[in-house]
Amino acid sequence: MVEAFTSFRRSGLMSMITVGIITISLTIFGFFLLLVLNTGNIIGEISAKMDVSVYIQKNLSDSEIAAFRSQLVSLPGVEKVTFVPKNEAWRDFKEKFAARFSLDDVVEDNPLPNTFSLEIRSTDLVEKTARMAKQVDGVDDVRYSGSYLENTKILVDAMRIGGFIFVLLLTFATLLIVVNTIRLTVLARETEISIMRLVGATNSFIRGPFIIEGILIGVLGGAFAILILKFSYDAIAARILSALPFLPVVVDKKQLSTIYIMVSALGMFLGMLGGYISVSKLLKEK
Amino acid sequence: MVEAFTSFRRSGLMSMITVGIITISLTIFGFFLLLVLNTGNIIGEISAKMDVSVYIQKNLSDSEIAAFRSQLVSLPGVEKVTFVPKNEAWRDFKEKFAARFSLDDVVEDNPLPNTFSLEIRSTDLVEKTARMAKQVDGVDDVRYSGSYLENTKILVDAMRIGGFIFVLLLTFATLLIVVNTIRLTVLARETEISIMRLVGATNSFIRGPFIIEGILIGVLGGAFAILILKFSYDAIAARILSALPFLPVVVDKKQLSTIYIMVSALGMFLGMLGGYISVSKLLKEK
Amino acid sequence: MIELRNISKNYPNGVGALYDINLHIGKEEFVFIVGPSGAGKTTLMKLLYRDEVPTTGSVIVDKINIAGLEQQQVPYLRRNIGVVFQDYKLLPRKTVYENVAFALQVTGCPRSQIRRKTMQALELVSMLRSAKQFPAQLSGGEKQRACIARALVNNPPILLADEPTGNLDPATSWEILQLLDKINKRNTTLLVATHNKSIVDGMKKRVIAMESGRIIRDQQLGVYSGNL
Amino acid sequence: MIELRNISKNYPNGVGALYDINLHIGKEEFVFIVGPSGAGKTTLMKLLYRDEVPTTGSVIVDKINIAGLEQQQVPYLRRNIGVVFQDYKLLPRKTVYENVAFALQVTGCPRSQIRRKTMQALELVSMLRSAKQFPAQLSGGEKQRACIARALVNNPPILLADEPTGNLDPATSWEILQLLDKINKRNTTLLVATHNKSIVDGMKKRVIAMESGRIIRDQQLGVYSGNL
Ligand SMILES: Nc1ncnc2c1ncn2[C@@H]1O[C@H](COP(=O)(O)OP(=O)(O)OP(=O)(O)O)[C@@H](O)[C@H]1O
Ligand SMILES: Nc1ncnc2c1ncn2[C@@H]1O[C@H](COP(=O)(O)OP(=O)(O)OP(=O)(O)O)[C@@H](O)[C@H]1O
Ligand SMILES: [Mg+2]
Ligand SMILES: [Mg+2]
Repeated sequence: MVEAFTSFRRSGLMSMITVGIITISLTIFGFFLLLVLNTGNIIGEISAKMDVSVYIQKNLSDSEIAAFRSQLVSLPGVEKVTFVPKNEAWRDFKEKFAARFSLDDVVEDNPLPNTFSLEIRSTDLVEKTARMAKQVDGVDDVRYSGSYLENTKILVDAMRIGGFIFVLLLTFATLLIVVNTIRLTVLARETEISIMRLVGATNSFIRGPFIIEGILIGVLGGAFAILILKFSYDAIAARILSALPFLPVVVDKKQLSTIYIMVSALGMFLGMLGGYISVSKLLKEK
Repeated sequence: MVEAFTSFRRSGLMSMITVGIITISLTIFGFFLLLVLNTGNIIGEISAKMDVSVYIQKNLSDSEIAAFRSQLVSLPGVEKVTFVPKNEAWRDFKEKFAARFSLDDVVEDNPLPNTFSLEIRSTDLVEKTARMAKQVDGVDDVRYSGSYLENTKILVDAMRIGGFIFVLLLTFATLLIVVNTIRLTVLARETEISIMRLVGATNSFIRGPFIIEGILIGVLGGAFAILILKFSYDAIAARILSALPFLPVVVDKKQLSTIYIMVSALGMFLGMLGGYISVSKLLKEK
Repeated sequence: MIELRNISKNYPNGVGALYDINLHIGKEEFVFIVGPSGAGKTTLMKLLYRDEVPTTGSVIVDKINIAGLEQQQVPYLRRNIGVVFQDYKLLPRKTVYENVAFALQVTGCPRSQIRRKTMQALELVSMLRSAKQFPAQLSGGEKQRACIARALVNNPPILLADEPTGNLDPATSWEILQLLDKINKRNTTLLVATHNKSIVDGMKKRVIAMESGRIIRDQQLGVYSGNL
Repeated sequence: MIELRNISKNYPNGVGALYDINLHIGKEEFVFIVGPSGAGKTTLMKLLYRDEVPTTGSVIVDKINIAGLEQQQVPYLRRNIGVVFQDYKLLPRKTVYENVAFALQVTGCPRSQIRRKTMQALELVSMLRSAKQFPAQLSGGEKQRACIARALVNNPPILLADEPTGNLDPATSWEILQLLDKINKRNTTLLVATHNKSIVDGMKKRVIAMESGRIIRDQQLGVYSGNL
């Protein structure tokens, strides 16, 4: 333990550079975890915003409508139910199309039904909820933007899988960089290891300090990476939130800490692995 | 030159690991260039798809309409002009809203005007083009989805700036990793350099082979990175194109080669820089 | 204690270093190995602590043929053989004290004894003064003495000294040899490869002379040069 | 040729290596520096090729005070001083041939001459046979001879040899010294630090004896030890 610390200190510049490389790699890695987390969040938000319109029969009383609402609220997946009275809908509709033609010229009476607009928790539930809403008494028709949804679903799935594969690949790349950087550091001490062996040190005895040194380097790299990530993420998130308030940036402390912990754990693990692999490689050679 | 090659060969494992780390870093770097390129493309496509509708007076003859079209085509930023006859528009409209209410019941005559749909080259030009289209004779009104466009524009800009900053940061990170990896390799030869100096070698004489070796390592790393990028990108692009044909994946050979060339140039440059910085550092020490 | 049978050694690059070596060294013997540069003295010693394996023949140390020793057993063999390396082989990132203590640490020696034994060994070679220096901060002779201290520190039953006085002045050399002689008398088998004529001639011990990888003379109470 | 005035040297870690050294060595002199381990012989030589700077005093080589020499000038100074390092300092990734040739390459010597001169130097120290080996594949004496070849190869006007025979047998040592003597007679100023009593006594040259960082004796046609 003390050995590893002393050796770390004495190798000076070399250790610093190693820690630097690892810091950078882990920062990139953490940065992408954060990016993937946020992309997932935005996608989730988008799908949540796709709503299902439930058209109800024209001639229901207010109390019937209220009863109806509570039925819809209880459907699985429904997050929010908004009632759009037919008059409001008609006003919106006319406004929207006012330029194209003057509706009042041709339409005497409001032809639109009362509508409930449902926000659904997740894309997967949209179809199911729509089907169930259709079975509720008094529902005229249920509509949701079918093909748009289909496409979005494929895209969301593609991005999720892509994000996952991508984080996997990046983990692997980070692993390679970190392990190999530590390996370089250890390789440079080939002579030292060979001398240790000549003096009668067993392989495990030699390995010990190198592994601890690897962990030390990994932990340090991880700690620096977290510092960089935390400060820059907080700054960037604040900026985005003020500039683009409609973007759902993740600021949940818990989710963020999970990522930070993952980064530091990875650093430690990779440092250990790097120390282990590299010494073993040198030990096997002779 | 020969020196550098021999030294590269003789340092064996160490050189291999260095090349490996550089390959990985450059691969990640190139991967993100590709990602940014594609994101840019998708965003471009989305903005290109935002069209401007030009409603024209109802009672124009076919030849007037043709003249009109050529005028629109000549507007700056206009990529494509599609004519939507009022009958077609009415059919579409009725189909779209058939479920909500029966239009035929209430509307006797097609109230819609003839419409030209313009595709605009870039988001920035939409407003300008709309304004100019409005001045064309015979135009009743020009519409485009204002607030949606505003948001998209902010988002597009944010993503562009973000992508740029991000590529910049990543370039910097790659630079640090590559330069420092080569530095580690050179640091390990501290003794060698000090011996060279003792024998009367000038700083520039010592630097030469190390810089060439750095370039060699950088170029090799760049070459491997390009191989990895090319094959995996081609495979992934083919897969996406078949699974999600609506995603505009970049397959333009020219754009891709530019990225590949950038990656290899970066590798070479960083290798050189790494060699230079690290030797200079060692040379200055004494 | 040590027996070499029909040893020959060719290095991978084709250089032949030893041919047809047969040799027996008894327990607690004191043997000088002499011979011109490149004769194979260091190679012969390397065989004994399993730094090299012979191309043919067997190397028997303490009744075990170490040519066929398993990798895991090698450290334990080496703990029983103290070696003064011709090129010192000090750990560059450890001080003199740490270098010597390291040889004790690897054997799992209790912490309390390490300090005492290390200081004792450093005192024997008059290196207490430089205990905190790093190898790069030592003079040639100081490195050599640090290396000797490390080889002695855990009282190994066999001690190999390859050119232990190459960088030492005659007076210090003679002291070191007296020290080695004392250690030899305390039940340690001792092999010393050297070019130091006056020491070999003065000590009057068994002398094995080598030339071009062959033993050309093996003489009790011998002298450095056969023809003189 | 060489003049040291009021030199003292303290290493950064506080060790004092030289005190109050005053010394003049004329052109083409042959000087032995002797003294016990740690006396400061290597440190004194390091001052001459500017590997260390004195704490006080001036070092004048060929009329230039090299203690104040600019960094860029140092390589040119070193090309005029051949050094046989006590610890060889061979480039580990270059073969013996390449190591010797390197000393010529740095001076910008034309390619055609490099080969000829290198081979000549290797022949002088009988190392042609090992020209293609790497330092790690050499015996101690072979490394030493490779180092001597490198120091000689570009006929420097000053040659410093630090323990050039520490790992050589008496016969080879004597040959090397004869070689150095011959080089000295071809207009080369020669400083040899050595512990080899018989060589110093045999050569009958100027002897400077040091102890604990001080010059305690400076004698023409001297011998190794003053009291004998
Ligand atoms: N690792 C190696 N690879 C190839 N050849 C080697 C190696 N080590 C030594 N040799 C060669 O083997 C021969 C014997 O070397 P060795 O080191 O045993 O000589 P030595 O008797 O110790 O000489 P010295 O007195 O100079 O130390 C030499 O010719 C040397 O070049
Ligand atoms: N780089 C250094 N840092 C600190 N102290 C040093 C350094 N180099 C040498 N010394 C110390 O300076 C003193 C003189 O060393 P020097 O190498 O000059 O001795 P020397 O006369 O060459 O001895 P030897 O005959 O053993 O080679 C020694 O006590 C040594 O420990
Ligand atoms: Mg030897
Ligand atoms: Mg010395």
